[in-house]
Amino acid sequence: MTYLPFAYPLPALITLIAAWLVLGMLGLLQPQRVGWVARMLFPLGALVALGVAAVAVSALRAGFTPQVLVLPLGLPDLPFHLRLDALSGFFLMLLGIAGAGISIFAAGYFRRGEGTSPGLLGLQYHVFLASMALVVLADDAYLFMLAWETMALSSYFLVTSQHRIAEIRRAGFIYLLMAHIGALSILLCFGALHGGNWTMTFDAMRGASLSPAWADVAFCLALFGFGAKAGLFPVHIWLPEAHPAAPSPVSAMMSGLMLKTAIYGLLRVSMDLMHTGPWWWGLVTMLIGLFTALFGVVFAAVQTDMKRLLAYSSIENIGLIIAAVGLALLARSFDMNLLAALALAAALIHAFNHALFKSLLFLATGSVLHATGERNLGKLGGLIRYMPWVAMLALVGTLAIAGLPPLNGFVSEWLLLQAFLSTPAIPHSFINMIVPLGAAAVALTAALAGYVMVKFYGVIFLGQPREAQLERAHDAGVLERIGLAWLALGCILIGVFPQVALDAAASVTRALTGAAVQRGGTIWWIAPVSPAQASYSGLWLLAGLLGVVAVVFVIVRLFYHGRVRRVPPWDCGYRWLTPRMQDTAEGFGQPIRRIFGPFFRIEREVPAPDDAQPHYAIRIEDRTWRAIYAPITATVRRLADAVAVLQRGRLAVYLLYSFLTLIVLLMFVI
Amino acid sequence: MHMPSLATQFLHVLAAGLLMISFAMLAQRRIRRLIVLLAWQGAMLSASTLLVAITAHQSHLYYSAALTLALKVIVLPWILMRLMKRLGIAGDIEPLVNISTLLLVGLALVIFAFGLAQPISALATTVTRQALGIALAVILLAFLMIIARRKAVTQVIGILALENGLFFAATSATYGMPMVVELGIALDLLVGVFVFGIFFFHIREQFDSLDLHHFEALKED
Amino acid sequence: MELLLVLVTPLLGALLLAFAGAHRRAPEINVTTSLATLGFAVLLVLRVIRHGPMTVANEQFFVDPFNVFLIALTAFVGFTTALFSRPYMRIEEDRGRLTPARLRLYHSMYQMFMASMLVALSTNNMGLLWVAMEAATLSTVLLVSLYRTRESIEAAWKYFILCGVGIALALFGTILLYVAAEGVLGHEGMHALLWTHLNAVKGHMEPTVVGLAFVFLLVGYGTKVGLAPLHNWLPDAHAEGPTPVSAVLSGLLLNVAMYAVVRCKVLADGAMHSLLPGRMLMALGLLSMLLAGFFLWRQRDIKRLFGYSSIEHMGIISFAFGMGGPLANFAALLHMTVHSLTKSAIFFTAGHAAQVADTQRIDGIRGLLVVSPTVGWGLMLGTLAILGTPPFGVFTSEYLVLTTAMRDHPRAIPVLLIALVVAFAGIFRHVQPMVFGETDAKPLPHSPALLPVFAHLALVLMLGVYIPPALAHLYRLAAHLIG
Amino acid sequence: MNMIALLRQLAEALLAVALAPLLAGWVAQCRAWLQNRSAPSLLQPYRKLRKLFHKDAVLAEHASPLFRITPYVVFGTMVLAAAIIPSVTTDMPFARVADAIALVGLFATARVFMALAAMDIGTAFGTLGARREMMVGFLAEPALLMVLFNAFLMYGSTALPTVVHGALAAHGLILRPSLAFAGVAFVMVLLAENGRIPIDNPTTHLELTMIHEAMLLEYSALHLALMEWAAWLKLFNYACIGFALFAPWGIALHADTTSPLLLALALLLLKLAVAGGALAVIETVSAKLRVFRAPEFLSTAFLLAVLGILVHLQLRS
Repeated sequence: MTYLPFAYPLPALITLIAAWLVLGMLGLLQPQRVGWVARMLFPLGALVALGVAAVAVSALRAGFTPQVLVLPLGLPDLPFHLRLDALSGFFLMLLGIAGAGISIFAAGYFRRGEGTSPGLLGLQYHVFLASMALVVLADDAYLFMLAWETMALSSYFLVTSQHRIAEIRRAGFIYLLMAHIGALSILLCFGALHGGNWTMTFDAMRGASLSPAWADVAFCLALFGFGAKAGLFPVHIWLPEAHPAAPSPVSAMMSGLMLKTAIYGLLRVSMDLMHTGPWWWGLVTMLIGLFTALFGVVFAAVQTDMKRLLAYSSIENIGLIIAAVGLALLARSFDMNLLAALALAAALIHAFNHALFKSLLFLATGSVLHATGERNLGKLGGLIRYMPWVAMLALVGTLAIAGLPPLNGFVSEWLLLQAFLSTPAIPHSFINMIVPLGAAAVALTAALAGYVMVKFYGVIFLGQPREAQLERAHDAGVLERIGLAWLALGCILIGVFPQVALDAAASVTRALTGAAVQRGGTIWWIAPVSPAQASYSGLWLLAGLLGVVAVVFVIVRLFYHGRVRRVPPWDCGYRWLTPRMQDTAEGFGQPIRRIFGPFFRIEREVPAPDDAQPHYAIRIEDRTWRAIYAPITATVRRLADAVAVLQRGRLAVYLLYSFLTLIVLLMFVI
Repeated sequence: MHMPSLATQFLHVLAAGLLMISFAMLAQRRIRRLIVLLAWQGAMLSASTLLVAITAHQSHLYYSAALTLALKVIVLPWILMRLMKRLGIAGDIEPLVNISTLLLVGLALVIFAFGLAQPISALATTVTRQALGIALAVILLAFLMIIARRKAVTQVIGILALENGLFFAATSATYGMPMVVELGIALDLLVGVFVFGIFFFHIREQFDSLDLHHFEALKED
Repeated sequence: MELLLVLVTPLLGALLLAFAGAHRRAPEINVTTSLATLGFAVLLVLRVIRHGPMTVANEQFFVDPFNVFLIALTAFVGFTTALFSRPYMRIEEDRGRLTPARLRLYHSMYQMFMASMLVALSTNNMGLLWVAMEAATLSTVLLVSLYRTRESIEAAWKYFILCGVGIALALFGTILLYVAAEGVLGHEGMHALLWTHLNAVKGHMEPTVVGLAFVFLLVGYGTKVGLAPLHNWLPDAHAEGPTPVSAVLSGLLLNVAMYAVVRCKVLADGAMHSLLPGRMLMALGLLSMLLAGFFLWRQRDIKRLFGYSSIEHMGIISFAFGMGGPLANFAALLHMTVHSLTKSAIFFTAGHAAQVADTQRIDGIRGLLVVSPTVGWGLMLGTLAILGTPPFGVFTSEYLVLTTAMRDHPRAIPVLLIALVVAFAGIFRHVQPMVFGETDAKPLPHSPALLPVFAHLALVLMLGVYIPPALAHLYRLAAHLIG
Repeated sequence: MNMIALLRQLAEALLAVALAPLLAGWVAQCRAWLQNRSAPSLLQPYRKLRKLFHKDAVLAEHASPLFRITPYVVFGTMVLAAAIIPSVTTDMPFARVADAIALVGLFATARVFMALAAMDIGTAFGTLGARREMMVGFLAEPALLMVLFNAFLMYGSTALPTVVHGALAAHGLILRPSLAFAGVAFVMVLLAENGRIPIDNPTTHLELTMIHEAMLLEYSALHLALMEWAAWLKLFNYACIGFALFAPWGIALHADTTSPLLLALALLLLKLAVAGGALAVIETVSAKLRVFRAPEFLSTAFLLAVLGILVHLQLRS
């Protein structure tokens, strides 16, 4: 490790981040030339991302001492503090690895004439990346907030890059507003955290001793603020609006990377900056997380827009991660460090996995969008024949996000379940009763995720094309394929060598909980608690599966005569078989709609039996809109109308105000 | 210091006069009469200033008195009169709804003002400290008048009355402000009246009347 | 020396323009004068940084860390506004909204206004301060009514009467202050109104009298600051005056008035030994923020919108000053700076935006990015800056205010939050559709002068990530001075 | 030694593959008896396989590669599952590869592939079957996991061998009420997962009620053969899971000597016979539910399993 960037990781990272910004600036030289911006700068950006990941990994070695750096910027008495420790290292690694894939894909993705000019887009894109990296590295409240809001701002501009479309503007507005509210609450959280001594560096906060009341306030503010960014229920509403509105690489970054910064923030504040809190912190967090997960997946199942579907699925995954964090906090409050470490590891690894497969899927939808110009599931289908590459790589992502062995999604869910199963040791009967239900919720969510993903993949790529023009769809370009393949490879590798991910997480858990889940012996085993309790080997599973399949294949080939006829499928006795006979997206989601009816606000339009042109329409709404947000908006409007009474244009009345103000204030003095 | 009681009594008389005039202005409907009252107020003001100057041997108050006389008794009223004539509204009558209430409110204000002025009078070292309460009352009454009036001109007159109150307060509480300040104030006052004058014409040509009920276009509707 | 130059230059400019104001080159004269003022102001700053505070003209004028950076700021924004008004007024003239005579009035009054503000900032004499404030009012009244439309006249009249009355109250406050001071400094009046002397003896002044004085001064100058509920003149004046005037009103005049209030608060704090003055400022500040927030929500006129935003920010500033303490004062001073820079920049772009769309109605302005990207981006970035999103400097001060309030006045936090959030939504829901979307408007005849806009925004951006040590030092000294 | 263990492993997997059709045949026979029909031969399933392997494969013209590899994947997963589940002995190297949770994951993989393949052709029935299968799946999976968690809470492990060890270590008869809940839940899940009455009817092709068959409509010849075989294997696997959890008696803990193995094998056959009979009885006495009653059925199972957990936690303390 004498190699220079690893000897001085922080300066190296700063340089790389600066390189991102420079690349963004360079884009403005010839903002209209896609060749220059996309084909030239974005691949470089991807290289930088790889560099970031490489340096970050070095921070995950066992026995790595946190590095601190102070830049001569920022407030006069609060210069920018940066710190690279295991936690930030882990999230930087996530950022770098997934970011590289996305950048490569984006290099092939961006075209001219789509809203903002490529150069500007490139600038916002790289500022977005850089700000996320800074969020993770920040070691004082000011720099953190600065990077945090810059992140929100740049992503806002990326979301609204096609600002001519009304609902994209709306999505952008909601997004920025929620982001701002969340940021304010985080800011106040820091305001509470410094605990009397006015130094706002994280180091000072670690040292500060808070009264229980202030600690509770700070935690709730943090949970709300970071939850608003992560998309926790009920402050999730911006997410399904903003993610579909953005260009696909941006959706991938927001879903895959930006949401993770919220997880990072919550971990940093609740487990690093603050001391161990009361058990209800963990419980509340866990319950909110679980409900969010269930909520997200149920809504994902009934979506008809492929990107909205993925957005809701992001809500689900975030919910699972937060639930794991909550479990970790819970265990921590009972000083069960090993359990805390296990839950935390599950959270971290799931965050990493989600970054990989969610980016992969969003990018795939991007390719589909470019190939077909369709986002509506009802107008897609059968693309596996026209874009085999995307289909194949998307399949990996689909299986991974569905949590199927031997891919990575399963690993983290497995760890999460193991963590939930270890809770009966908690010395608190009430929690003992609740947590198994949590395990049940996780199981249900995971199973529903499978349902959702079958719908996603099946409706887009399988079956017959639902529209004629889909047959002209073309496969993605080389750069896009590389990007997708990179992420898919990540999904497979982590699935097959879970121990690697576990080791990476271990250094974080050691730093935050003081414990680490034990190695499962060799590299292809994980047995977090003990081999007797549970063990899993993705590699052997894959090997076994492939082996059996191969053997069966060979045997069949040996004994089977191998005659295969290609014929039109059976048309069930009709005269012909049209694509419209397949399930629509709505149709596929119908069971969920029936079973989870209370979740939704459904408006149906059922045609009359004697209708000449029968038309069936269904709209499914999120209840939170009417339950929470509509009333708030209405109240603000009413108040806005109310205050207007104060200003009716009568000069005499205005003078009266001054007069009364004078009198009232005088009353105070005498 | 020794204090000729007679002068003080004179001062108090003048102060009472100022207060009376303020009430009169509050109730006065005719604009020409208002201007006359304003001039009278100015006269009393300068007289009182002169009196203070004599009794307290404050040389610079002589200038102040002269200034007041020139400005408030002669120049401003004259300008206003000319304006009224030019605008042809000298004889106008401004409708005032129930004056009695207005006067009652005025009375309340006077009480409030006197109460407020107590500690200050206690502190002040001038021969005229008791008059401060009256000065404050004059100010508040002028304020009330501005609020109650509906015509541009009368509002201006109200502001000028307010200025008079302020001058009286200054002289009675502190033997007047430093000269430079007094000059500055006077200058501002003069310019202000000119500006008002200009405005009257703009308003007239835009709204062809000086009633302020036109002035309700800018509002939160 | 520099100080006198700073004060005299605009006066001369005003005189010169009073005659040559209608000349074809008048705008250039205007710019040059402002530039000269700026130059001298910079020299002044350097001198103060080098030699510390000073008083001139037998103590009638003085410079200390508190007012020196405001003087520089005023000179700077005055200069950039002059730059901006060149093309802007040309366009207005082309559109036949102004005659040469009016332009003459405009130019001379502009310099007059600058002069009066600089005097108000630099005088040591509370009486002169009052005189200067009144002069500023008079000059701006004429500027606001420049278009001579019914609305502009109405706005100017309301402005005139409200501020006239307010300022009169301030005068009474000054007199009371004098009374209180005399008790300590004796009759030889010259010194009894000098702030430096008052500040020296503030501990011995009679509390009740000073308290009364402070109330009158607060209500008086507070009217000019635009604190609710004394703010009613502000939106009208901002909306109906020419845009450069709106820019300097928001960017400078409010600051100057706030400066006066703070000077008085310092004395009141010292004399009353109570938190009352601070509490009053905080209360008015919160009220202003809250009211402004809800008013913002319902605006239809772009300049009116940002007028209310100014009220909100003045609320923040007075809240911060009210909290007191080095940190909050630092924040307030910083906020004065960034607000005036940002807000004037916004008014520049808003003015051009209104010219592009040929209307000030918000729903008439659409798709600025399409028709003239620079204006669009200027407005968008400026708005985001004023809304307190990083990395702009407004965020820096709001960050300090919030973190301070969180610990010291947790009860104020909910109000602050509601006000900030409502204001954010209120402004942004109006600005976003103006900047984005489609439009069929034509580009401007003269190329808009957006150099000032981006210069301001660049400065604000810089203050967001890096506050030069010298400036920070000034702020610290001033904050300490205010206590 | 290790070689031998591997061979043993292989042998067990093959045993499962060989026995699965027999179990299916046995169940069919019992049903026939119970319904007073003349029963088909016990070897009927084997004949069916032979027949299918001799037919020509007929593929839809636009069937994608996914459609063709699915049968192998599904069959593979089932064989793998068989290798993991301790049916005869717990002493097997491969058992450590995946614990019970991973086992559920494996079944899920098979299900997802099946559903995708069913959607590939794009016929009305294919998608219908896929949808219903996934619906049953997402309800059955958690229920199954909950059942397994019961065992976990008792024996502190999700690894089936450990569970078996734990169960057999307890000498004498120990009544575990929570296990009763879990057992009922497990049976319900088993019925649902294997396309049995009352959720599905393996013998019907009545369009509107079928689930599993609807997915296989487009398959023929060898593909169909593999699919059917996989289905029978699945039933076999579930049965073995059931034995491991609720009736572990006789499973050989140490496989170094042959006698316990033979005993275990014999007992396994016995258990299978009984289980098959019981299954037949259940299927005979109960009627097929409407598709949308299925959720209620399965959520009942889920509920029972969770109740089992709670009861256990309550009685433990």
